[in-house]
Amino acid sequence: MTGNSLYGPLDPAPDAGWTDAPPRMGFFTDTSVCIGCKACEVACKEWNLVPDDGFDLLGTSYDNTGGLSANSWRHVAFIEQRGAPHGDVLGAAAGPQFLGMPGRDLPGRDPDAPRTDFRWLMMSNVCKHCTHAGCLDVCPTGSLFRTEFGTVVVQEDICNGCGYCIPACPYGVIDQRGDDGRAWKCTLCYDRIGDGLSPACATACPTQSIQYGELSQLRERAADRVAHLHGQGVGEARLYGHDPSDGVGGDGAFFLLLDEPEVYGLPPDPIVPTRDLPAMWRRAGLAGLAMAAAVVVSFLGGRP
Amino acid sequence: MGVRTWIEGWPVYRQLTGTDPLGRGAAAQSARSKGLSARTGTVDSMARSVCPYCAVGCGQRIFVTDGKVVQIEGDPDSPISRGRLCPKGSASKSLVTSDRRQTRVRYRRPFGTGWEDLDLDTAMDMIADRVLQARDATWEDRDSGGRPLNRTLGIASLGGATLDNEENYLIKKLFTALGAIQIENQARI
Amino acid sequence: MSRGSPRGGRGRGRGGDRPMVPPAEFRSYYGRPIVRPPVWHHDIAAYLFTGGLAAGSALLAAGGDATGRPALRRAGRVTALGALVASTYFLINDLGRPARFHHMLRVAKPTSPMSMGTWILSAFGAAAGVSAVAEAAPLLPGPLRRLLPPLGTAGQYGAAVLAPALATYTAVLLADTATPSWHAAYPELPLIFGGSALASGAGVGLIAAPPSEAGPARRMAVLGAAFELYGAHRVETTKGILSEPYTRGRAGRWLRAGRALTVLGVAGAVLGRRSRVVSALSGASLLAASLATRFGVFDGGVASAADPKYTVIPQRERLARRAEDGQPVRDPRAT
Amino acid sequence: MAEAHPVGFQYVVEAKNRGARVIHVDPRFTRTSALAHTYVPMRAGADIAFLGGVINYILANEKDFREYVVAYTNASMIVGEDFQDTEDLDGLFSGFDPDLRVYDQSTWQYAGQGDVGQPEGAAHADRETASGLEQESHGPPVPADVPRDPTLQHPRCVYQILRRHYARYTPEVVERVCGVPRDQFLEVCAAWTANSGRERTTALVYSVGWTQHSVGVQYIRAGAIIQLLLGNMGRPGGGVMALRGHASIQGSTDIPTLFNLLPGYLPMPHHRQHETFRQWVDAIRHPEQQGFWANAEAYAVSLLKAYWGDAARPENDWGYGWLPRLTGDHGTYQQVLDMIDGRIKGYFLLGQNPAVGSAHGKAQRLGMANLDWLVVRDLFEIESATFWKDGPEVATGEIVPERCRTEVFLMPAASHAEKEGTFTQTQRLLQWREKALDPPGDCRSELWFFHHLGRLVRERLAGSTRPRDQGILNLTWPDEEPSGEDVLREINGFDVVTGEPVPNFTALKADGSTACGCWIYSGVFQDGVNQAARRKPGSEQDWVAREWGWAWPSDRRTLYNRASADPEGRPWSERKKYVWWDPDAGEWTGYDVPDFEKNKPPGYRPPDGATGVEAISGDDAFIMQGDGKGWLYAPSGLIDGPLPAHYEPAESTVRNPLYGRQANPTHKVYDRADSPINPRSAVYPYVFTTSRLTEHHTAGGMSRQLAYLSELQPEMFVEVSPELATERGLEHRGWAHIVTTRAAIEARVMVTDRLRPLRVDGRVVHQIWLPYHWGGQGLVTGDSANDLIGIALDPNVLIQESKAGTCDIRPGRRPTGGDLLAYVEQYRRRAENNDG
Repeated sequence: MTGNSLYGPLDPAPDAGWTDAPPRMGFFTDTSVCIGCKACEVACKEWNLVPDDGFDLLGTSYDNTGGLSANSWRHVAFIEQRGAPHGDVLGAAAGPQFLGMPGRDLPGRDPDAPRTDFRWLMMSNVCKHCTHAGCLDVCPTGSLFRTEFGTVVVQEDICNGCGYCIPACPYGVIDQRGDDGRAWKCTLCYDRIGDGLSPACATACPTQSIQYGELSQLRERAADRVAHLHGQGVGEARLYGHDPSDGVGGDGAFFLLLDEPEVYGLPPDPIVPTRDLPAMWRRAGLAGLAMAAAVVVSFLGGRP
Repeated sequence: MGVRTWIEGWPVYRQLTGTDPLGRGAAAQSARSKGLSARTGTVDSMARSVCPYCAVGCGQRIFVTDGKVVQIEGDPDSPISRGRLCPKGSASKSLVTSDRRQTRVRYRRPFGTGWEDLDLDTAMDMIADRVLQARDATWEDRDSGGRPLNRTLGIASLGGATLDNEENYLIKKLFTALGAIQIENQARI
Repeated sequence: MSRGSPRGGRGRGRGGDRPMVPPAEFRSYYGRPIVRPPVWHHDIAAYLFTGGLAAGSALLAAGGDATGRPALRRAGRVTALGALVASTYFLINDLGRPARFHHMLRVAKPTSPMSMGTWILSAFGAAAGVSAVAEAAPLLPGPLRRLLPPLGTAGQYGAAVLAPALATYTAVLLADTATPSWHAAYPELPLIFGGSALASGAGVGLIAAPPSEAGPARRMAVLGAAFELYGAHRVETTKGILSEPYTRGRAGRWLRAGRALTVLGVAGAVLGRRSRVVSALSGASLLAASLATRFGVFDGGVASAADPKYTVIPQRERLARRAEDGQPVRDPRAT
Repeated sequence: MAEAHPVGFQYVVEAKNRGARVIHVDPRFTRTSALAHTYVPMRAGADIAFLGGVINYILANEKDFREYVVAYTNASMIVGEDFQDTEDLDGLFSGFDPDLRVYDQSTWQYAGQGDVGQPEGAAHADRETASGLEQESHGPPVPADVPRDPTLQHPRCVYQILRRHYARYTPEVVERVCGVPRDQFLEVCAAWTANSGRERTTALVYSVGWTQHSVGVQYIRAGAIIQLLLGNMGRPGGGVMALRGHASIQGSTDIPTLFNLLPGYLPMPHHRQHETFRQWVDAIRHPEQQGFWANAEAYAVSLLKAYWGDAARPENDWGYGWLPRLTGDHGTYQQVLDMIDGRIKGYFLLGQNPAVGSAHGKAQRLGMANLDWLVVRDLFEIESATFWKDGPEVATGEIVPERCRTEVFLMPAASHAEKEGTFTQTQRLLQWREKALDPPGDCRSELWFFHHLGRLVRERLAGSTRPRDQGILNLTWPDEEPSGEDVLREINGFDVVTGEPVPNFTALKADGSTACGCWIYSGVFQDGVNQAARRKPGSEQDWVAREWGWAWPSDRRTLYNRASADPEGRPWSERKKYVWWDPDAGEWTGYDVPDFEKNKPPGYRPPDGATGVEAISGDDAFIMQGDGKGWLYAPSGLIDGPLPAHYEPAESTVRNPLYGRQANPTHKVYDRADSPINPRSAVYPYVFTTSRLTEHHTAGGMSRQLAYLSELQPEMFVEVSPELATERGLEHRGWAHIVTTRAAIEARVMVTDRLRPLRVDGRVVHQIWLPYHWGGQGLVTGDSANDLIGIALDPNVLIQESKAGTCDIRPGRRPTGGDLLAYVEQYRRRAENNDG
């Protein structure tokens, strides 16, 4: 346990008591080569025996999964987009984003004006395996735990379905399975990586959009990839979740994106809730003292 | 299990005595988690196969335990697919193990309104009889000019693109010898 | 750019496609939530109330006992146990796997308010249980009749010591989430919950005690209500866009009702002190107010998680502030 | 490619990362477009106009790889004086017979060969028997020894004919016909040509939707012409690659379950053309022809020996008399119409689902409902097995179960995991599959089924003396069920005396001493080893990975790789070296097995009068072509012309802007009321095209039954542009129905910018896209897109035009029951009266 146990850069496995921890393992998901084939979703389910997620046509481009859930541990997002991406920090003037529900008022409807600026972004989302994992921190049973690989795993034999992890995740990843009651999410194939195999999704991914490996190496590779793409004129390429000094201490599963995170359904500046836990306990303590004082005053004070 | 083992197995005890005072890692690991391993490592056999969907020909490894397919994944040795599979190839285990698969012969009699059961051998006999009946009923020895035809147009077949070369070979060989020429497959479509 | 309702329902008319005027421009993935709303049912909101009630009642009992007000003691002890039993029921009922309730005691995690709360609740439960059972001592056979009262007293004070923790840890429990409006409210939530607990405990006293013993309960009601109202006001007005969910929809209605009932209860408690009936009604009003406040806070959080704007806009503003301040976009901050 | 062959697409991604430029041309923006540098939307069915434009650009700007073109193509060959082009005849080539709607190809021949013309009626018979398919392994016959002009200046040389033919395919015309803006088109031309030559090659990839047009073969020809002109054939990183869609569809063409072929692209005998064994063999080998086809008699005799063993003897022409004869078109669409007419008694469906997967679904189902018996062998209860109880025609009352006489046997099949055998993938690579476990219950492989069916039939006929039964009784057919390897040995071929496997097809003999089930697969059991089962890890091999599986012919991974070296046998460039002549060793060498005689030097020139292999010159890189050259111009072998010309699809919304001829003058339709084609009419104002989704497979039998795939694309939908949605009042996620003269189907609406209206010939053309995976059985069900499609066939191969049709689209669900028939009929009447 070090000074950064709740926030800040940290190697999480040793901090969680793994004395001879192997290198931290993770995912680098490069959306610039994602073809949206969803092999990751299927391979994950076949390996982890995850139930199907219902047969609903969502009308959100080719995404009929909707998002990560207890029954979808990989989720491929599809964004049909006209207009160049905007880099504005606030996104206030962000370019028009096609939401799959065309209004009648979108510009450029003239067939004589060719649409050259159309983009179809695809991105395979997954649990971030945060350095500071809100879900893990708040789990009251120790079902969620930090593995020796630095990943965050729900132990299905322990979880009692309290549901606390679910709102504690700043990415909205972990979820309760309705008919089962327990919380489920990506395990980064804890059983496979323990045997030296790659996780099922990364094994299947046809274009190596999903890369598995030692996190330190992945971060280097990702930095090179961004530089390469910038050199090819893809200026909008940027990394997300790679930075150990971000609000969750860096993600164990990070991404190369081609637009702002929220376009993909990711929070632009996630912070682990537990960062503020000491302050919260202090506030609770003060409030408790105030209560005690109020009781004392009430019983010992004069008659009103 | 003695009380002592029980106490020592209690994560709170491990929190207090071990390297993980916050109970977020080593102390919280369950015995089941500790014992996890990939099920592909403990199989009875592994067959090297090829994906049955499209024609890219991705290599597959099929893992079998107790007579059941427990995993199908890409064969990393294949220079074609390099271990990767698309969603369909990745779903191959579901394809093979699906409980929706038809595993018994089903028979619909003429003018019937539902399926009936039929023994496999009986079905084979009935099909052989029908092939010969159709062949005899429609046999053509010669054309109007006296040239040999030596065939039947009473039997047709469609399929083969999903089958093995060896199977297609036998199909074509048998049908040709029977004089059946209307043998087609997806390559025409 | 959000365009109002993200997904048209079946058979929706043309009007449904018309974008609502968004309060602020932001982008999202088809309007889907980013953080996940809690899956908890209103069991948990009810637990927030019963937990507070147990704490307030335990304090009432201790105060009453210490100052020689047996009615307050008795009512406090019994209510504390009753509320505790209810709390336990609500907690277990909301579990996906109720049979594994005991897994809560597998670890003791300071990073988990629920883990801490479970231990607090367990200890409190034991203490409050003993003290409530001790109330039945006169009905019991010899040795127990002699042994129980001192144990009950010890339990009573033990419970009272734990009570503030029991009342306020639930505030931390909600705040220690990514649910935007809960987390943003973390400085005030403990005060609201503590105040609400006091008010509900006072409500019990007002209902159960004769006017002669009810003085402290009235004062507790006033002070508790003050904490609660002050805290709620802060939450509803100082959190920028994240105050919004507390003022709208179901959460807004709960909180407004809670405020009205609180004011009513306090007014009744103060002005109707001579009437047992008015006092009891005031007590009931305070209990209802406490319940409404907890439901309001609960629903406000849920609403903030369901709309991505409450995640995106504050985070974007935070990033913009950092950029303006010339800080690195990420500021590493040790605890 | 990313859409339907995602794992193959990894190489495109890798190439892109290494700096390759990716251009995607498609009517609709797909997953492939998403990763391409340039996406070019175009009108479905206008591909030849686009490709012709590229050819024109190459020739007009002299961007061709001249040294390659002169050496390895027939650019310099001089065509006979009587040839007339579409330029002269407003969209027809010379030799057209308006009654039969076929060409007499005599005038298309090279100069001095005019007398080699066809016998009367031959072209018609060729179309009926889809003879174009025979050329999958080799070119059609032409005599060697053709006059040439290596300067390419002779007005009748192929190069100049090409120039004139494509001169009208200007960028402006491309824009007018395809809806592709001129600038974008020129960008593609510039990129393609700049990336071709000595140092660089460009690959052309198509998915077999290209074949599903009434001019499908000419689409591919047009692509091949470009690749030949730019020197991209037979070289690494080049080529024309067909991405086929079924695990062994290549194998089922090589060892065909096709009516007009025998294994190895030998033709099924035609009653008139191939009455005798000698006629048959000579038709294949053309006695005076050069190249490996000259040995066709050895291949043919070896096949008959494989079929009939000892009973195949010289005195009975190796059993040739037992082979059944074609009289015309016996293709799958003809069969279906014959079923409707009651001419076919029994039908086998072997892992195929025509009720959903074939064009004109209603005809498919009505045909099946009029059989005596139907055997369906499949993994699941597919639509083709249940048409009698819940097909769309049951809903409309056209099929009444109590009155439908078809007896149906649904025979459960073994999956790929439950049997051993080889698949041939899209690059002609055979890969052996090991058996993982036994099939469950009554599930059996086709090997089992057909072995036992043959055994049962032979038992019943035992002792028969009827001539018709001798073929089946004399068939080599073991009593015991053979293993997959047993059959593969027979396919490979063996010495009939010793039983030893032959090393490759050059060892096959015409004297009956060898038997071989498929000559082009000969070598797959070389040295008695199952070469298809080779699995040396790719990581332990070079990039050609020759020790993985086995490719036909003779394990050559890239066809015509002699062209990767210059005429003198030196690599065109160090960067692109692949196969070259090693003068010291006196042999061809390189990364691949040379697709050439190993020891024939580049400078070899055949002696006068040489035929067969001896006649192949040292620079005849295209060894299976009759003249050893890559054909820019096809003097024979194609039903619909020696050069690709743009014709409109059989169903089109526009007049052909290029010629007076609207559609391919030779394409095949069945002129009958139950096989109608949409007239060009305002009633059917929109273009539609169909294709696959990544998440599903063909007719859905292997995907809609699986939860993990069904959930990813759970409903039949139709993609329309926002403009069309506005025009027709279509709501995103709402219902719409699509109508042709054959059917109306319904689908959920996906309004998307991935489809866009095009401006074609001065007016706006809206295109609609449909996936074709849905049917009535499975976890997710929906209407079948193939119900919309008509039967208009390419004349060369009899493949239907299912990638371009016309339709109407309307909001809301389609009518049901009898109302549906009336609704479609009312459209038909309006179209006939042309009151759109």
